[in-house]
Amino acid sequence: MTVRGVKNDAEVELEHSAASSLARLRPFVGLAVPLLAVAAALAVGAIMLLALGTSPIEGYRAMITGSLGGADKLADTAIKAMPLMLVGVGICIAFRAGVINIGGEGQIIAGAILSTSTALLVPDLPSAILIPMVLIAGAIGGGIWGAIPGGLKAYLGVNEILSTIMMNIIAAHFLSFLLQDLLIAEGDVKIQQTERLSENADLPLLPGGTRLHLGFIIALLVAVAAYILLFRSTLGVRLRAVGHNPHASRYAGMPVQRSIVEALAFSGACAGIAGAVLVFGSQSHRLIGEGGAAGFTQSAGFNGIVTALFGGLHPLATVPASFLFGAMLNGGIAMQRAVQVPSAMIIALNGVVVIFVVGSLRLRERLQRWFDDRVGIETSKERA
Amino acid sequence: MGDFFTVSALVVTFASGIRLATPFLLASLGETLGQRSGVLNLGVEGVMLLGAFGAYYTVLKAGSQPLALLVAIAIGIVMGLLYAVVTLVMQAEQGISGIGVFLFGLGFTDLAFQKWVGTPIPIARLEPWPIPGLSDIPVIGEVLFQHNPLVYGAFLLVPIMTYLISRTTFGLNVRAVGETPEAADTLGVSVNGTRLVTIIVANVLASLAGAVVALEVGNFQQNLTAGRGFIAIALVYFGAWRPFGAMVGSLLFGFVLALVNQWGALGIISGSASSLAAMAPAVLTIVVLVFISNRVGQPAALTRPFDRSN
Amino acid sequence: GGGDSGDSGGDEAGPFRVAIVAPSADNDVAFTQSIFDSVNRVGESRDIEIASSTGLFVVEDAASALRGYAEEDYDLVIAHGSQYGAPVEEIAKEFPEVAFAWGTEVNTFGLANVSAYTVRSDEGGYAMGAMAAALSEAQNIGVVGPIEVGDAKLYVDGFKAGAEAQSPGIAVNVNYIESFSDVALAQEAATAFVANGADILTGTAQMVVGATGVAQSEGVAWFGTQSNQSSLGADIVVASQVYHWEVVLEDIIAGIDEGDLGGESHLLTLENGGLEIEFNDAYPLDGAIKQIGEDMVAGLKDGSIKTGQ
Amino acid sequence: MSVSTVPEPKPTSPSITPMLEMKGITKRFPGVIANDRVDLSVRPGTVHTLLGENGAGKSTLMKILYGLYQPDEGEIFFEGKRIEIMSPADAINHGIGMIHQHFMLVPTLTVAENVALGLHPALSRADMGPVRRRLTEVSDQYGLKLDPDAYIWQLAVGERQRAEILKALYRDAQLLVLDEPTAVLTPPEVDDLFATLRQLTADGRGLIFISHKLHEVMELADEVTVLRDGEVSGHTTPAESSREHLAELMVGRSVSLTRDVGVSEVGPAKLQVDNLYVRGDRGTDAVKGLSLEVRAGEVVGIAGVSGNGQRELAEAIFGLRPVVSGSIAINGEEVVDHTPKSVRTNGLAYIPEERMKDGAIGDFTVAENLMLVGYKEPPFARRGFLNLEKIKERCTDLVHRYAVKTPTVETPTRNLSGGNIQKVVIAREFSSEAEAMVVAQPTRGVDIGAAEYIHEQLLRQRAAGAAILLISEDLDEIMQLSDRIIVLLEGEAMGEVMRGDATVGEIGLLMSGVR
Ligand SMILES: Nc1ncnc2c1ncn2[C@@H]1O[C@H](COP(=O)(O)OP(=O)(O)OP(=O)(O)O)[C@@H](O)[C@H]1O
Ligand SMILES: Nc1ncnc2c1ncn2[C@@H]1O[C@H](COP(=O)(O)OP(=O)(O)OP(=O)(O)O)[C@@H](O)[C@H]1O
Ligand SMILES: [Mg+2]
Ligand SMILES: [Mg+2]
Repeated sequence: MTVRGVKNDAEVELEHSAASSLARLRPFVGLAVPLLAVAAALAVGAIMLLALGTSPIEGYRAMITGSLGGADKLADTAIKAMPLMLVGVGICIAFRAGVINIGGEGQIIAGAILSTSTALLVPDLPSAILIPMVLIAGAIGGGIWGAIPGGLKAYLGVNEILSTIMMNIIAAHFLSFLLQDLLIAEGDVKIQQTERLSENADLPLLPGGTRLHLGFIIALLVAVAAYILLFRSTLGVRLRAVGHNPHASRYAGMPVQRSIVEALAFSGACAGIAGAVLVFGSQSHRLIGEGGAAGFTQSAGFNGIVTALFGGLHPLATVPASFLFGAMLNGGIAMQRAVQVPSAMIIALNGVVVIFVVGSLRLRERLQRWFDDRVGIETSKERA
Repeated sequence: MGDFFTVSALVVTFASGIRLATPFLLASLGETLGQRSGVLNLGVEGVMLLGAFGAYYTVLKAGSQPLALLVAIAIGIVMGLLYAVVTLVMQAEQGISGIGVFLFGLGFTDLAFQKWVGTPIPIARLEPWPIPGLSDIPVIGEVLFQHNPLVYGAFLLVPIMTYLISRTTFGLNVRAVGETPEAADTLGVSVNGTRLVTIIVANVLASLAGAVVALEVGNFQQNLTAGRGFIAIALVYFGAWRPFGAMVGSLLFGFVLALVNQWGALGIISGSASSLAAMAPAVLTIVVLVFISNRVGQPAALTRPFDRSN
Repeated sequence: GGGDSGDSGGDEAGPFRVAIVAPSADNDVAFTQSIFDSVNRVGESRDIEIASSTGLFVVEDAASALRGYAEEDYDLVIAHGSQYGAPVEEIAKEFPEVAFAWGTEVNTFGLANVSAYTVRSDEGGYAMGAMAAALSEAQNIGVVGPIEVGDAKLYVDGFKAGAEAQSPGIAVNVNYIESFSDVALAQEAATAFVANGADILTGTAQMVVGATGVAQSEGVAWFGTQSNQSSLGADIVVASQVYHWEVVLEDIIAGIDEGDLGGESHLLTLENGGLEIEFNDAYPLDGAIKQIGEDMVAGLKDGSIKTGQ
Repeated sequence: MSVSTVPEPKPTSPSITPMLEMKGITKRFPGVIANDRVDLSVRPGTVHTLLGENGAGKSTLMKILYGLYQPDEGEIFFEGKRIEIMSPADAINHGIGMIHQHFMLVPTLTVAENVALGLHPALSRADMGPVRRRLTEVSDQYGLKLDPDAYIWQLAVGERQRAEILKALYRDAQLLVLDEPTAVLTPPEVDDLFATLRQLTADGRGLIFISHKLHEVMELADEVTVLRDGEVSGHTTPAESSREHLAELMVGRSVSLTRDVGVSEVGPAKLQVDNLYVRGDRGTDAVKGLSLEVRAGEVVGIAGVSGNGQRELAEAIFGLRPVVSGSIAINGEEVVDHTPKSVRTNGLAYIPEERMKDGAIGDFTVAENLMLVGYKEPPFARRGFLNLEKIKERCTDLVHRYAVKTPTVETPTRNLSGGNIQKVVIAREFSSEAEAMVVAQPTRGVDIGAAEYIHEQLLRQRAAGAAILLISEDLDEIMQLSDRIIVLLEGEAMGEVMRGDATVGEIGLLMSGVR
């Protein structure tokens, strides 16, 4: 390092101690900046609430108690966080491998379709076999739905942003087709939903008397697995290398094209598991297509991207990030109920939070780099 | 069950295809310019919704369609400035802030509609302006020259945008800034200034695209644009970052939608088959892309913020 | 307050508290608006306090809202969406002292605190289909549908049957556009029908505002359903089939007043007045055609006419 | 100091009044003082050379002059007046031009369009006609031949450089900064460039010239300023100095500029290329019927002007480019499934010429880059999982053995200087124990201290019995290190000479097609 003391020793000493105490603030910055951004966004939301003629204080109080006040609420928040976490973790894998996966929605649907079909085909298998089977089926469904745009990108040069958006549309219509035809429940009123699926496939509730179910453990395990995959396995080295610099990866003897397919397949598999969890962990225990804009996916395919970026594309940091967004979504429903604002308000607020948080990330990065440079001074001084 | 291969059915289909293509075209032309300068805006859908609501509300209250377009333009400018602050000043990840804009637009327009309008009250729809002479040509006249002025305007923008990008100094700056912003900077071209302009134009066109939907429908509903903004972005890639390519993509998408629709109307497809048919535009887009190699064309600095000190 | 089940609403001085959870907006001129209009009509004759959570197309979110209202001891919690069945079943079990109403369905899960309600939308559809067939000079009618399921399918099938009963051989083309919300596509569907010679249009779900716009500018007659759609085009709306859920709600509320929280399944029909064909006074409908409609309604009421559903 | 109103004395007698003076320039980056009270003055009609190791602060000083960075302290005087340069536009307006170390050209635009950038108001028609005409004038005047309508991506490196110079001359730059312009040029191209530069000084323009090549400095410079660790460590002229002296000023110790290569024992053939045909990017044959053989313990040099098939040859050998016909054998076995992976498995290593693009991953840590090839081998990984302890051990060892200057092995590689990134690549490839290796442009853009080190390592590999194919446009490097030299012209071998059998001149002749 090209560092020399142009200052006198006292100055250096001063700077040194100031630097080391500043450096201690570094982890704090990583958390504080996005949290401040959320606070700023909520302030904008408060203005909107005032404009609607409701009390922001009351609204936000309902939001907080509705998402964090008590074991039941926390459990509901965790339930909301699950699909975000699963999709987000998958997004970490894809983005780190340099692939922009906008196809979470479609991959959730594909996972849900395949896992539902599995449960419909072999409903009588014991839980210990059926539950892993439907989860794996979900992963396979989502994985295939990710691998297709992956293959198109790797071997045919089709831009993945484009193809994953198209794959979302295709999946949504395919689901609608199945729920009018092959998978629709018998009944007088034709509702776009399947039969109540086999009880053997219900994700069991976790002890504690809340509605929190096995899906939560699965989401956490997937996050840990993705962390190990990315940072502790040779495959992870390859995927990240390809993401950062495909040229150098090719020169190093790595199969670049295959890596792209694998990354999107893994990413899709995580979303596919989310699809299975959304079906078998739901209170309806069936696959429902509401024909609405987001349907049963709860828009997790999109929100998961935001969550992953919020977590700095780190699978483990995506876990708390999902919680934050889960709390916001869940609290939003409570707020809607408490102060009687339309649900549109929550969607708009969600958008504002996304904009503020993403806008703050660069600031966080800069501040962190600034802290790192302080530490850099320190290390080089120590070496000298 | 009707017969599709009659002249009148084909005329209906093609004319409808052109109408359906118009919002795609406007939005994708704007996004093409934006991306050529290196800025991705995934928020097109949100801005479309805002433009749609603004135009609808203006006609509802003031009864003027020209004024509605001005309002849509103003909304586009405001959203453009906002997006510029987020992406140029704060240097936020462009794709994600776009999703934020989408969510905001989706929620806010619904909120505003419920609060200020309440129930979908019809407004005057855009009237077709048949072009004298040309509109009388059999078949072709009916397909091409009996549309509302915004349709003509959108298609007229294709050569204008092409000229702007490839023949003006501004276009030169845009291309340079989207490809190698550092090089443009060293020659005194303002990277963020250029991007600011393209962002505003892109947002204005997205907002107008939404206005077209609202004024053609003559009404408003929650999520009026129904995902058209996302398709428009896809069409930019489809068109390999060229205005003409965006037009081909928009027309293709519009025609396939119209075709599926026409077949539905004639009873050629019915029941659950119509959900399979609804996939057609998306499937076709992917299939076409497999055959068109559009590797070339993506601006090298797309989504990369510019910062001189880096 | 549902402390002891006997007096949960009636005798107390305060208003009767109703909570509504519904998938789309309360002003959609369609399904969701119909329940709000009906509750408001109930409110004309007694003191009612309404809370609502709308736009909850995600079932899990609706569940969350339902549970919240149950916890807050509402006198009646209405789950207005057939997809909300599973959460209603589960939450109703948890809160046996809260009354729930669920529609559109017939199943009460055998729970004493759940009322189910649904509507024979095919009946009104049948009567309007007959009128439409009589009105159509071109003998060509276009129907814009969302997705071929549920209430929408019931209405469309009834409409078609009515039209064909009135004039066999008439062309009734149905286009399900695969979306509840794509207004522009509904508009193009209507445009295609008109271009192909249809002189009468109908349709169901919230995206029909796209189709009514076309009907208005093309001067083509429109038949509405779910809510009174005269506001969408004073010149072209002939009649609307309107859901009067208050017929059911009054029953349910009367029961609650007496301590009976539910357990029954209710049906809106022409016969019990829950379904009504409301004519648009501004539309100059030929008396003979109106008579056809009224005859059909009478026949459906006394059972001499069947819709085929 | 007065503004000179009288015309500058021309042509060759340099004015005494400096056109540029930079005084006490200090620039700090977080954790680094890149420039420390640097003084620099340039007289019109002269070449002022800046010398210094990688990271000494040369580019930073020039970026300050061009308005890309703002100095923390210090003043700039131009033609006698104190000026503030807030942006490149200011610099251009003052008549300062800069050829950047990394080309600042838009590849998808034509030469004329690149030149025209920023010249005209945004809302005008981009009329290339006048630009093209003036451009032709300027290029004729300085012998910088270039098609104004060619796209930059179509141009060879030397031509791109000409485009860069034309950009500055078109704007009539009076002071021209050239940051390592020769790093990527072939000897004939360097000669052409120097001719142009002399013409520029003859016109009374001032030049600041940065290079790591001492013989160029001796040839071209009127004055030399040497930077070390951000500070001026010496100021001299070629007449008063020597290459050895300059090297010492730069590095702070004496550097041996000649190498004793010694003899090594030659073994069996490790890399054989037989009648090889390869196509270039434009679909024409880039390598035509080339045959060669590299034996264990031998360095075979490929000399030639760039663009004569060197890159295609290297890429074909390494499985990065399809072979049209002919064969390639490694360790006596013909390579069948020809991918970089299989080639590496067969025992070939590769040091690509573009280290940042092809050799290393900037966002990876030094350790990750060092393991980019061997990460899957035990003991660094078992059953697909990494052993981070072992990896760290190994990388720390490599960093020490190859003298890579980095704070830790966990430092992102992009924070290293170019020379040190090159060392990382070399450490990785040389430590892979491959029996044969292709080494392309190993010291391009690297300072003399690092170059010395890299050459030593290369010879050590040779001594250990490796077969090395050395591709370089630096004839000195080729002549010094190679046991045999093959001259490549238009994809064909013009001839093969043994060490010591030919002079630079003779090889230069071969390179230009004279047998
Ligand atoms: N943008 C920057 N941010 C932080 N530090 C920088 C930046 N640019 C340069 N530096 C630091 O300044 C020092 C001088 O860098 P500079 O680019 O001026 O070196 P140089 O003499 O041009 O080297 P080379 O011969 O490699 O081109 C480097 O050691 C580097 O650490
Ligand atoms: N953004 C940055 N942050 C920190 N250091 C930087 C940055 N950009 C450049 N540098 C430093 O500037 C110095 C020179 O950078 P430059 O880009 O000139 O290197 P190069 O040309 O690739 O390598 P070489 O040293 O071979 O000339 C390096 O030491 C590098 O570490
Ligand atoms: Mg430099
Ligand atoms: Mg350098």
